[in-house]
Amino acid sequence: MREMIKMVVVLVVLSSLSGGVLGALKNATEERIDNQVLKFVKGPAIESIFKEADNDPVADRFSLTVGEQEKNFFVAVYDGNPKAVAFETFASGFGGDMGVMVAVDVETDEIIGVSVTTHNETPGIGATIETNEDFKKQFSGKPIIGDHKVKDDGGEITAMSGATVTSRATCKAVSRAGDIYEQVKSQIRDQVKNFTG
Amino acid sequence: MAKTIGQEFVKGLWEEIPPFRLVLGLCPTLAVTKSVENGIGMGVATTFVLVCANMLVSILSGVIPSKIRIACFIIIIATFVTVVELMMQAYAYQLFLNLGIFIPLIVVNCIVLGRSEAFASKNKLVPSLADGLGIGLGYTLSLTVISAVRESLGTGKLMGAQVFPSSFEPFAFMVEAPGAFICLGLLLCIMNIIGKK
Amino acid sequence: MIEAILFTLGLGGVCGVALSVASKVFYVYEDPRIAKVEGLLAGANCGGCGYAGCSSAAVAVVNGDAPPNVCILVGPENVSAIAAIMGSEAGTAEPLKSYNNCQGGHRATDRFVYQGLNQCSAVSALYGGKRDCQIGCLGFGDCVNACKFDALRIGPNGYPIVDKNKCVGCGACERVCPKSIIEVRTMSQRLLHLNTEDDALAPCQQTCPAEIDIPRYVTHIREGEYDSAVDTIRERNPLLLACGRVCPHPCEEFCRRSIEDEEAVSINQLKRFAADMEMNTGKRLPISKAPDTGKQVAVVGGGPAGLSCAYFLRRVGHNVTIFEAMPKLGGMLRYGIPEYRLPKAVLDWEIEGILNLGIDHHTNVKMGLDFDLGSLVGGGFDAIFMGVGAWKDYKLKIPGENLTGCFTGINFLSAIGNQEKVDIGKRAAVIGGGNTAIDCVRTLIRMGVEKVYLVYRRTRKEMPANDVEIVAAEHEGVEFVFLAAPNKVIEDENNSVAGLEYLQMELGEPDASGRRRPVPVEGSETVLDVDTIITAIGQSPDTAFRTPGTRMEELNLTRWDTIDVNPDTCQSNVPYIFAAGDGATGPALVVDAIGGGRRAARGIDLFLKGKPVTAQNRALLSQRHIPESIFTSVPGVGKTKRKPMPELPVQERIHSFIEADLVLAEPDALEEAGRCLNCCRLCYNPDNPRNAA
Amino acid sequence: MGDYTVLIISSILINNIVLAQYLGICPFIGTSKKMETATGMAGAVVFVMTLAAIITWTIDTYFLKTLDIEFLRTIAFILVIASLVQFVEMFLKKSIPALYAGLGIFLPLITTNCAVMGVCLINIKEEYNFLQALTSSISYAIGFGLALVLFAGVRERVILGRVPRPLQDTSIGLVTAGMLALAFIGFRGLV
Repeated sequence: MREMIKMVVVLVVLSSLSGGVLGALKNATEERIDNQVLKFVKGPAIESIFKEADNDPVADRFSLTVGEQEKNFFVAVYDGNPKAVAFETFASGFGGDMGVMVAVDVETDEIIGVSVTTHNETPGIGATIETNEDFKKQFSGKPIIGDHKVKDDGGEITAMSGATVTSRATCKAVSRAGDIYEQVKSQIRDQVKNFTG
Repeated sequence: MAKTIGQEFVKGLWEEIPPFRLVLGLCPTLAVTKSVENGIGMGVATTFVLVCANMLVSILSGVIPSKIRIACFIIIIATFVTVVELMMQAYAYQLFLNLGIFIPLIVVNCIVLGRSEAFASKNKLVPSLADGLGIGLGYTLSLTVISAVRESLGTGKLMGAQVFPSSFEPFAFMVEAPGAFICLGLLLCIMNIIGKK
Repeated sequence: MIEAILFTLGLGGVCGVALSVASKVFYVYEDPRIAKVEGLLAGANCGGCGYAGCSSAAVAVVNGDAPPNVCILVGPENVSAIAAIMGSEAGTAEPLKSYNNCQGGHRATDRFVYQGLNQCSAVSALYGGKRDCQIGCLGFGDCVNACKFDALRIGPNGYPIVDKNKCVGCGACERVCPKSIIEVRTMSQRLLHLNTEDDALAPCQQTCPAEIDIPRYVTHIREGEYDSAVDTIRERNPLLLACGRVCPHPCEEFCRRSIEDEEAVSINQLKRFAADMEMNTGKRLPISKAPDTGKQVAVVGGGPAGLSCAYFLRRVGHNVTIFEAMPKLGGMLRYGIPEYRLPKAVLDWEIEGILNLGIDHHTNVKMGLDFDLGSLVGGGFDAIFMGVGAWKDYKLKIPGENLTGCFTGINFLSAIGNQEKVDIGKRAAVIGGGNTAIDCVRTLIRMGVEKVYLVYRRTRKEMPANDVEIVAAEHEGVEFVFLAAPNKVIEDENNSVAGLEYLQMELGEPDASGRRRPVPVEGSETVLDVDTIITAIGQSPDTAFRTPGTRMEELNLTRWDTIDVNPDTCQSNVPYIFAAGDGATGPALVVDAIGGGRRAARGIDLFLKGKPVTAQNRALLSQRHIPESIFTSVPGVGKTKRKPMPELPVQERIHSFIEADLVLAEPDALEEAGRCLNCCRLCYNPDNPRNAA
Repeated sequence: MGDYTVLIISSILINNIVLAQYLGICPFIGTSKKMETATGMAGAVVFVMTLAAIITWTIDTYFLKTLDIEFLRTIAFILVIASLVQFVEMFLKKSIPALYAGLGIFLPLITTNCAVMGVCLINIKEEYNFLQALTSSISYAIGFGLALVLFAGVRERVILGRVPRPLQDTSIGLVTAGMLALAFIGFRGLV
């Protein structure tokens, strides 16, 4: 019995020590890891929109609670003037959820650019959205708030040939972005001021 | 036990070099050796875990009851694996993505557990360190060699530089699973020929 | 961070508690060495050793199936530590050596022409190989290829030859051999191995109750390797000098040479020749033994069964103490067999050799009087072997049996053997037809008795005594009175014997044993004029050892008062008591007792190691022959003369107790050994190689 | 339902755990020398993998994710798997000795079988729900068993061939496995 107790104690002490050490390490590296994750996962999408930004939008970010979710907003500074944010929304594509990064000019509420972060679309058809700049450019300059639709559904966006579902999903995601933006617009404007390149 | 620290270190590089002499740790060996970069990364990660686990085990070997020693070793190893996982996420995210689930799987790599049990639990700190370092570097070396063979034959490139003339048609299958098995089998055969006295 | 600590704490706790509780709840007994060995293995469960994880490998090591260096991860210190754990038990710490069992080579016929791969494993996949023999060597040398130490080569006869100096006992050859030709065993494993259906056994070896490898030692003798011959015999029989003299050699009855030739190979004489060679050099050959196990075994009775059991137990590493009721060890060999058949000096020399292995003995202590079961168990003995023999003579149950001048066979012989003065007269009658009776008459002749009768109620044909002995007795002038049933002993005025009245008998219908039952003839009373009568009509064990109040009382006896044991393991109904020899079987041959002692040693060894005490798998036991090995004709064998056994001339021998039978001279022995066909199950060496079978 | 068929086929054949995902190779090489051992091991793996996947999925979903300590996944999974294996081993040894003799002796080998841990991690990574996780782990285990049994069959024949000495044993084993993997590539067109 003594031996058993000793065994359990050693096991418990060791495992909780390990938990403590790892917890501490996790705390210490959490921020950097988040940065890394965002940089590698969202980074390429953000960079493709904010090509001319002065700052590193991945590092300069803030988060807000939208509905029940925490959402990251990436701030882009142009000429020392924080004027745009980008954030991610999701919509169901052909192969599951598709992530779309939407960048908005906070002063004019117009879309600056749209890019895809994660998707699971059919290679060669829907997946061409990664590189199809012509399709994505259609959103630039449009007001963020409001419904975005492809032409078949009575909207203004020309769908990618053969990839209507993917195109629709993109529109849907952008529309959702509009909803979110509308909800937290004032908070975004407050927060953005803190970033001055 | 007449071995000096130097010998403990060197044996891992030739006499007991895994996975050739010690036929262990095959899964990561096969899985991550598609490119030299990944091979080295995996090797270094394993070395780190090996060295740390060896050191800690040799320090704690007096305290751990023998019946649950395996469980304790597993906790120690898992802790260090998690450390590697976190650090890699923080500082080498691309590698983290490439190696994928094989990082957490270092914990079930028999080499690590085997060295803890077979060597570190019975030896002092310094020899354990030398042993861990030796075996770890040996493993890294093997992984590098295997991945160099596979990458150069499979893609015609090595670390991004073209090693074969462009007229060379890469054996695409070398970077696939069958190539991994066959390549390792043949390298093992070569080692057997060299090792035969 | 707090969550992390709490979670791991909880997880560790749950796992630890669950496993601790499970280890109690689901506790199953295991050999404690398994845990010890497992503790020394790497615990990585990598499977690199080919076993399913470290605990399987540990089980394999403890069972002797895997060498201590099985783990590919651990270093030499652990290997030697494992070897040390195993070394405390007979088994792996002894050097494992490879042995080739098949002497056959190309002697067996081929059933078909094989042109496939030159590999044993390949040919054995095809109907078990092309050879006619189901067990024999296939001869392609897979074992040679498997050996990493160059210890094997294919000899000129096409079967593998082991270089014992190079063999490390790794077992690689045994694993690749599709037959069981190559066996890697420790000495202990070989010593305690019983003949099995799969062994390469000649008919003689199948017959020998002690299972001696006869063809092997005869081959040794033929090649002049007398020491090896002695070693081979000693693997099965520690009493080779005694057996070489007194054994009625049942083996010779199944000698294949005797099927075609007039007489069998003189196997027993060859054994005696080899044994005498050793004794006459005066130097004892070393007898190897396994490391001590620390277990204690008491052997009660220092006769052939007890000596044999003690010898084998000692060689496999157990500590043995012999308790003997008589003043000296040897049992019936000393007290039942007269000096002229087995000189005491020879017996002393042989017993001394056995005791030299490190066996303690106490004489003049009788179980039930001087000690009992309680004192043995209290004395720290882990198992007890009962080799009490059969020392109680049967009574005739006729009037006058207790008069002065009446003796019983074993009492008489043991008194003589003990060099006591026995008051005998001038004319003597010995009643009985067994070896004891013959020993009595031949002893009486040598004691100067003028007229010696042997009274037997059947005819000479039914006499159970050895034929050689009967012939020798006839030569020495004994008068045989057959078909005579003693009726009463006639008494004179001094309460002494004045004569023996017997009824004439005639043979009636055969009884259950197949012998014709003697029926008395009415009114045929005849009186033999004798003054000494010895009744030697059989014996049973003396059961005085069953002291009341001990567990001995629970010991089951048969209706003949012998100890009831499982004949395969010699274990009695009391698990730690084993028995063999006359005390378990009733009066039988010395060589039966020796074989029984070895079987008991095997049973005791299993018992002491905590393994199930069961019969060996596919063991032949109780002289069951392998049917296919018993031939009716042996082509290619011509007639050769057996070398006669030299003996003292009758006139010389009847006046003294000097040994009557002499040993073969060396050239004769070599020639006699040359008569051996070196048989195996199917193969043999014919005289004329062209007629090879 | 169609999704599950696809999941099953891809887990068993296309993404075969050993031959395409490089997991569980040590026991794959170690226990494939004899058919008997291979079938025993295959059975044990199906059993443990399913059990482990259920438990680790539950722990991940209800503890790690809710407490936001997913970084402890490695340590939690390995501890759970190791304890589970040991527990099952003791349980079988005591309660169902017959099954223990057949499967149980292979259990310890599974502790360090990266296939088990690997499948648990894949289930989490692919964000399967409970039923999907269960299906995939059973299918992966069957895939492991299939590969192991096929491989053992081939290896039993290989010993009859004349293999050059340096190539013998593990070396030729790996090359054989390579051929088998090549054959499995053929399944890729299935889904």
